[in-house]
Amino acid sequence: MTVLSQVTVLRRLLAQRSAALALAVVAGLVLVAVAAPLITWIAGSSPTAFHGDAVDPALGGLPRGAAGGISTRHWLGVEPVNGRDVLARVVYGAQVSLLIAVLATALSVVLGTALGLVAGFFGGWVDTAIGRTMDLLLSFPSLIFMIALISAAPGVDRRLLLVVVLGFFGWPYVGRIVRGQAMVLARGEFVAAARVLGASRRALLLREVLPNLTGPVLVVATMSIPGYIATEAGLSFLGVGVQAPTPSWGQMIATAVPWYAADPAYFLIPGAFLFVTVLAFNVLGDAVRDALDPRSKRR
Amino acid sequence: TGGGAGATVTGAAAVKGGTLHVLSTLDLEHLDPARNYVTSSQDVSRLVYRTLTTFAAAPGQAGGKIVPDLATDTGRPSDGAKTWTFTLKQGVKFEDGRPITSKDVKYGVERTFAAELPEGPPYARTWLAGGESYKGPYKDPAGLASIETPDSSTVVFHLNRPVADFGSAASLPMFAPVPQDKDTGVNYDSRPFSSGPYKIDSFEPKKQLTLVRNTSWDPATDTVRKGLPDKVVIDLGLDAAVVDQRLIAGQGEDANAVALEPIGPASVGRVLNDPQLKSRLVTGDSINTRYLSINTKHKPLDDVRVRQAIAYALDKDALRTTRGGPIAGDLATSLLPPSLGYQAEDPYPSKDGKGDPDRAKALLAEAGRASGLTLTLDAPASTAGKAQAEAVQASLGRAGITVKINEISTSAFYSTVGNTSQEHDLVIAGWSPDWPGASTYLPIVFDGRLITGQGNNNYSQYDSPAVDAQIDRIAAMGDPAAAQAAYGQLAQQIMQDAPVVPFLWDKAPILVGPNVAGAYGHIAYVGRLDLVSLGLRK
Amino acid sequence: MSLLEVRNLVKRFPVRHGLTRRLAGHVTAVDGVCLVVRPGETLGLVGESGCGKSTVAKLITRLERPTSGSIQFAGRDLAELDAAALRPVRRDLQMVFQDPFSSLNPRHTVRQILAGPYRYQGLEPDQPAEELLGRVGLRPEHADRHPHEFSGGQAQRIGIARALALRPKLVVCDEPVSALDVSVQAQILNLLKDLQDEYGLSYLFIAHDLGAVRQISSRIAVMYLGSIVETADRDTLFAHPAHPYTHALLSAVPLPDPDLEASRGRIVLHGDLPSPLDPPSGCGFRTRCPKADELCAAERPQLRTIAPGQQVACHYPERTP
Amino acid sequence: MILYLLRRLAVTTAILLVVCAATFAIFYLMPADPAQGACGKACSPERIAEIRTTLGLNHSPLVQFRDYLAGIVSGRTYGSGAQAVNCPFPCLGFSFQTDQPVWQLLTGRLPVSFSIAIGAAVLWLAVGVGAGVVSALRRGSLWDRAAMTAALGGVSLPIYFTALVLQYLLVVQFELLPYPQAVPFTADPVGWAQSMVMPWITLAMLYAGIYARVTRGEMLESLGQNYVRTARAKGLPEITVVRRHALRPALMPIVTIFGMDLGALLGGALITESVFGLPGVGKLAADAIASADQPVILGVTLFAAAFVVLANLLVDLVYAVLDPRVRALG
Amino acid sequence: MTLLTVRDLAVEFRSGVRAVDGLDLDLDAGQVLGVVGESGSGKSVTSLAVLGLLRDARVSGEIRFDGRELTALDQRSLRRLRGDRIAMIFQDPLSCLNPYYSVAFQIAEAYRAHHRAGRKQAQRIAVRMLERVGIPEPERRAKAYPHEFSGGMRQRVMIAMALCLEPDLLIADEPTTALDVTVQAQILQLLRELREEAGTAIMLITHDMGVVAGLADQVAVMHQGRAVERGPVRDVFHRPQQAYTRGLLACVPRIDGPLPDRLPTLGAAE
Ligand SMILES: Nc1ncnc2c1ncn2[C@@H]1O[C@H](COP(=O)(O)OP(=O)(O)OP(=O)(O)O)[C@@H](O)[C@H]1O
Ligand SMILES: Nc1ncnc2c1ncn2[C@@H]1O[C@H](COP(=O)(O)OP(=O)(O)OP(=O)(O)O)[C@@H](O)[C@H]1O
Ligand SMILES: [Mg+2]
Ligand SMILES: [Mg+2]
Repeated sequence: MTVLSQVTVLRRLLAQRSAALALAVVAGLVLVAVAAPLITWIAGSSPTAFHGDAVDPALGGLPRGAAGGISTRHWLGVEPVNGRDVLARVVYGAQVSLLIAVLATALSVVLGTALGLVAGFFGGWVDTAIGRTMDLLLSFPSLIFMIALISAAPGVDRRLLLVVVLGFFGWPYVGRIVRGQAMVLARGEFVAAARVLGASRRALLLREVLPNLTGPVLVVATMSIPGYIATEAGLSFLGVGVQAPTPSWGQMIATAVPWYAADPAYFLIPGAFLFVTVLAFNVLGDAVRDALDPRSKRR
Repeated sequence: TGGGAGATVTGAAAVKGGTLHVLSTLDLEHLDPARNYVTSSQDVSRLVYRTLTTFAAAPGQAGGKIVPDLATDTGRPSDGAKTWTFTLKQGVKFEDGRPITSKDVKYGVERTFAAELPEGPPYARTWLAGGESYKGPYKDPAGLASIETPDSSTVVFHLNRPVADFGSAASLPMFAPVPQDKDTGVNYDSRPFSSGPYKIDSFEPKKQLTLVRNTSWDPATDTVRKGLPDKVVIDLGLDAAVVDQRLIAGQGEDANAVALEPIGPASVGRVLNDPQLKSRLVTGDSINTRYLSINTKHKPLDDVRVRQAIAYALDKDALRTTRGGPIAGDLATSLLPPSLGYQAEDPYPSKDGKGDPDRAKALLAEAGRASGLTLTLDAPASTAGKAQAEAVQASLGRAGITVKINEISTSAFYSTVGNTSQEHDLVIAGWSPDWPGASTYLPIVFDGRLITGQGNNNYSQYDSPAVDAQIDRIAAMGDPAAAQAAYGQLAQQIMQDAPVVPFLWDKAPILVGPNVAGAYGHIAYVGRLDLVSLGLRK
Repeated sequence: MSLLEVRNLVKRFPVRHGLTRRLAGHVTAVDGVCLVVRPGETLGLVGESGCGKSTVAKLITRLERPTSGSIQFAGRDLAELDAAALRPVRRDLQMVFQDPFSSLNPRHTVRQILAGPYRYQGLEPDQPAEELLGRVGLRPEHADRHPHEFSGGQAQRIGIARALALRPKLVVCDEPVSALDVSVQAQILNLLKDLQDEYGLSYLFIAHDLGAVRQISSRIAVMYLGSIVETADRDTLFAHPAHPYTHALLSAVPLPDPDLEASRGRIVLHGDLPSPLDPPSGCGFRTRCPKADELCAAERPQLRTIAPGQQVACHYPERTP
Repeated sequence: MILYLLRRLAVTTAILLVVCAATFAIFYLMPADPAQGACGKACSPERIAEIRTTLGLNHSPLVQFRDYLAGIVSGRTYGSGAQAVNCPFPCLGFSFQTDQPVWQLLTGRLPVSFSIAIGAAVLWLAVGVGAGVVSALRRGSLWDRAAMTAALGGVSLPIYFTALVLQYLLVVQFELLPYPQAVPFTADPVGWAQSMVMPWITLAMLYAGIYARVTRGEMLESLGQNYVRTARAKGLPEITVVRRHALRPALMPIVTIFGMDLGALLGGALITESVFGLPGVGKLAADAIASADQPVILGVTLFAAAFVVLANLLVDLVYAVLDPRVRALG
Repeated sequence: MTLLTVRDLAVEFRSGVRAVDGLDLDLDAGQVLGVVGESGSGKSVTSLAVLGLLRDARVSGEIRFDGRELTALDQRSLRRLRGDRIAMIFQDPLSCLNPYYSVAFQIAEAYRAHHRAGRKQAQRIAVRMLERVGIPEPERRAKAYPHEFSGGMRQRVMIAMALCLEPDLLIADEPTTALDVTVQAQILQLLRELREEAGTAIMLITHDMGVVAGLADQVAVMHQGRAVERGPVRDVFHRPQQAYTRGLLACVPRIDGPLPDRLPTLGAAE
């Protein structure tokens, strides 16, 4: 097994045009999310302010003007009924969606790596116990379960709850991969070599095995971020997302659903953002995997 | 648009026959007469079973009139309205052809006492003499002595207090006859025995209810129901947007369809902009009033000035827009809607109902709350609930009141806010009386003595001895007209204390298919179509 | 006087199979091995694939726990010690692995790899990485590279440098040249020999290549199906193999000389190494042995001395001429 | 083999037991009190207490759990006396909402979920695996790049987004299809198919994307195997080489994920069914959660989990049949 | 008679690696040509080039087999040639057999690719071939799967597969490298017998000088993609002309002859 240095990986990554583009999109999104206050300041809007004059109550609150009320004041139009600025909500929504996805990924990666590492390295009953737990969690109808769990826990900050629930149901996916890798690595001769030198188990785990997991873990992390973004949106869609008036993309799409025929722009705009983000992360995930895989030759 | 005025759709009149489709976003919660206590189910069940009295089949306020149904009249009070006697019509039959007797009516009322069938109205339990200790026919087969059946067509109710509008109460499904040998307990819900023009052919909860003609029903005994279609198919649990879209398209079988529920805000624009569609929109009046409840037990909401500030600040127009704009109803200025025959000045006026944040701020300053305050609003986690909560949040925000939204899953909403220890500062609520009139409204919602730890309906926890005394005084009145006037004054009295801020008197804009005739909104079914009058043109 | 003395070493592995992961039995990978390594000498251990050579190496270095038997090393029985007690012993007992790449942590630099021995022993490094590299013929500037930047031979040199860092007495080499190209094999064999001369090391040198074993060993043990079938001085073994298996093994090695190849008599054994899951009764070699008879099936031959410095486990050893 | 099956079934049962216990535990967190919900707007504390007794909510959670489990294995009787209701095996209780036996609700919903899952599976297998194979064979070609871009797009499209866009285009805009409705196949095959087309496409977009990517990867892997080279060296026609020697091994991992995916879908396609308003098991779950109908939530969760674990078991058995290495040792 | 002539063969991969670079080889019918060389010298690439099995590579030069120029043939004609006239066995017999099919099926498959034969008939031929390569109980073992065979037996199966069509040329790429010496001796013996019985020409690729010495008539020593030395086996072994060949012969430790203190090494230290 050969390992590529960080520089090589980055170079290989950027050499793929799609990956470079995806990286740019992701970076742009992060920037947008971080700079949300600035952007809304420039655009002169706020994610929560109602603009009753931008909608027509007589028509059930349909935005005035074409394409969901796109105008110089509201660059991406306004929400029907309350006239909130869609751009402001989309950029603040990016903040929420990305934050939840990244934190949930962090949680599942930490849990998954720790438990997968221990299971794969030690084997035996530890492995059996952790492995069974993972099987169990994987056979949970997790979507039903997540909805039931979230709707059952009132009063808790939904964002926190989403992170915890997503991370909790997500770690077995990381754990499985890490476990497999750790199992292979634990049998590797360099681990035997460290043992012969008298290394303690802790040292074997942390110094010898763990550094070799960064590649696969990086790949699953990149791959799971879009999954979490989509799941968070899905949960919001099913009514257990972040609480109003906090915007998230899923929650925006969910409120736009009844309007999909009357005001398609309202539905398409957050949907497009969601799609592009998930796509960019997926492309990036693929690219990271390819770049880390020494076997893969550039086509 | 007045109630039912724009309702008569031009074109050929209804003929007998055909299959009427009803598209519903809801599920029919309970069809069992003992458990049937939501207006949508009552609207549907009127096709299936008859009650002692019922509402007139007419648009507008005329629909609020109580008329005889199974009984020959609307009940004969005696003993100072403590005893009520009903006589059944001759020739009324169940679906199997057997005659309906007074025993069947008595048994039907007794069933509402059973703990297994808990959801129904409380009137029998609270009003009938000896009702406190009676456990229903399953545990107590001897029956309730205060319901007498001297002969097979006479039923006499002995009450523990005078009840002037018992005749109106007798229109509730709980006064429908149930033959004891057909009672299947909790399973009766899925197949109540028919006494009306239709019987249940099949019922899959949350999917579909199919009604077919009941040949034992004799139209001669029924002045209310037309019974025109041969078959009524009610699709349940549909998506609201899909129902709207299907009726807008109105194609195929959907030409013979009506919606059970009002159109959603998202469809309003489309319908109003199209004269063709607009002609198929029936806007019915409703007796429902929506209001924001303010918890008077919480600080600083115990200060009437703070509550009045909220009343001034609330943007009723924005709230109405979340429900579809002007078509969804009129901005409420008082507790009692015009559809119940009331008119009143708004004690907290603002231009176009958009609220008056300046007045609100002034009142807050007066109350020593110039720096603002933070309140928590309990809202159901439904689309409409969230939209309304956000509108409340935005409009009170203008007066410096920060509102935090506590989303509660729809199923838990009423049990949570009805629990005085779990309820927060503000609740978006509303009330429809059980029959037109204020007697099943103000006394239930504002009587401080009825506040209970659980299952509370007085979300403002408003407890005013003066109001309680008024309630008792009005209840004892024998003259309905005087009582009505007195309730009007009581409402104004309550408004001064601002325990709730009424914001909308509902109207129900409902789409009907191009081939459906006889559609009008019925006031007692909160503006939904009166299903018994519908028919197909061809 | 011996540095390492292994007696009756046995190792069984449970074997699970198939969908059910049911216990299919036990593999007796090492079945009563006895070995002696003296200070400064190289004991070569040869045998076919799967006969248990690596398992012996792992048992001696205590990467595996023996099922039974004793491993006397520098006056202690390693078979008995736990991880903590083993740690100081490991300074004297090191190992070189077969695959030069997989035995080096790909995420570490050479410097980190060479610091490992001190770190894991809790010692201050007394020889900088550059010095260790110099000893195995690598340049100091190699210290900051990662393993994948080296060729197989160079990587194996790093593995050897690591094993030598703690100045051990015995180095167990498990097929250190098998994965290397012919030309590189020679370099590593030379290096091992040079280091032995320089530091007075002892080697247990495991290989299946008889030529390499002959080149480096002073004594040779031949293993078959988990047991030692013959031990002899190098020259004795090649000149006068006593066990029929040793004999066949030697005759199977092709000689790089067309004339010799054409003229030489061959013993071609039938069949393969029996499965250690289901070993034959009596002598393990009897299923392929041209001399086998009932005795071989009934009774397992013990290792016995038939000539000075030559022990064999066979009922019918070849006669020394 | 019998022993193995028994052991697997035991593990399966254990998993379901834990799922059951966890779901049960959630109920005690739930804010909705079913008794209060049932009591409606005219409620008194005494009445709530009475209802609690009827619903068996007055027992300790542990006792309720025990009774529930007992009901699954041997049926149980609710209430007593004249009103006693017998709930035959396998008893998952009665819906708080509709009083119907949960088991009957679930089985009643199955045809719809099956129609959706199986139709979609056929579609995505055909499209996904087909596209993956062609892509692998023409690695780097225009087709490959186009197919993989499309697959990535499919994977990245949230289901409800696809569903609504489809519905907007096919139903609202161009009126090519009616709104999906639950039409039994036996009653009206054409109507059934028309209603199912959009759910099929919606799910297939996602899964075909996943399968195309997996298939391509597995095919590339197996095409690089030495035995494929051997097959070519034998002079086999390329089509045989691909079909027999590359595709078959590549299908093995696909069988695994297919089993899992299908198992999960048979237990209800929550979002798809909700968006299209089709009354399958997933919609049942969504509705039950929205109305806090606890027996139904519990039933659906168990049901869905059972499909997943059974699919797992089945996949393992199929593996044993298809892979001689596992078969021989089984 | 010359069966195979390779002239100025060059193979360049898309990555730019020139694995074979100006190679010349000659092989007469019924003869054994040993091709030796270090790892990476281009031996396997050469064999694949002869069969036309290289993908992603530019092949130039001449490969003339039995009078026909292979580089000019289309895939169809090449496919007919493969297996039928030129057969090949590879180094790692396990990975070269498809684990999903029985060994007899895989042998029969080769036969049926070139002959019109029913399943039954092909199966019978497969069993006969298994018997011929020395698999005991061929009837029973025919139904077995590759994983149920030991390494040596798998290589016998490969050989059976290669020989069932009685090819003119067998290319054996490191046929014994993965095997133990005793098993290697068995396989070499088998190849020797086959060559005598069927007169098949063999191109024997290996890095083991001993194997070449024991089996080949001619030898070509490859280094960096070309044959640095070619000739009859005796000449090359006894009188190597090139320093490279001499080094290759000397650096391998032997089990006979004098024991040098240090082994000579090839070229400078790496
Ligand atoms: N951890 C283990 N579990 C089960 N069996 C094992 C294990 N390790 C080794 N074996 C078995 O023990 C036997 C001896 O294995 P070992 O690796 O010691 O052989 P070896 O002589 O080193 O072979 P090679 O020359 O191929 O390296 C083999 O049959 C092997 O399958
Ligand atoms: N598909 C390929 N793409 C690019 N380079 C390749 C490819 N196959 C082989 N090579 C390169 O061609 C050269 C010759 O490889 P080849 O496999 O012929 O060597 P070999 O002599 O058979 O070596 P070995 O003894 O290790 O089998 C090597 O440098 C190798 O890296
Ligand atoms: Mg080994
Ligand atoms: Mg090669």
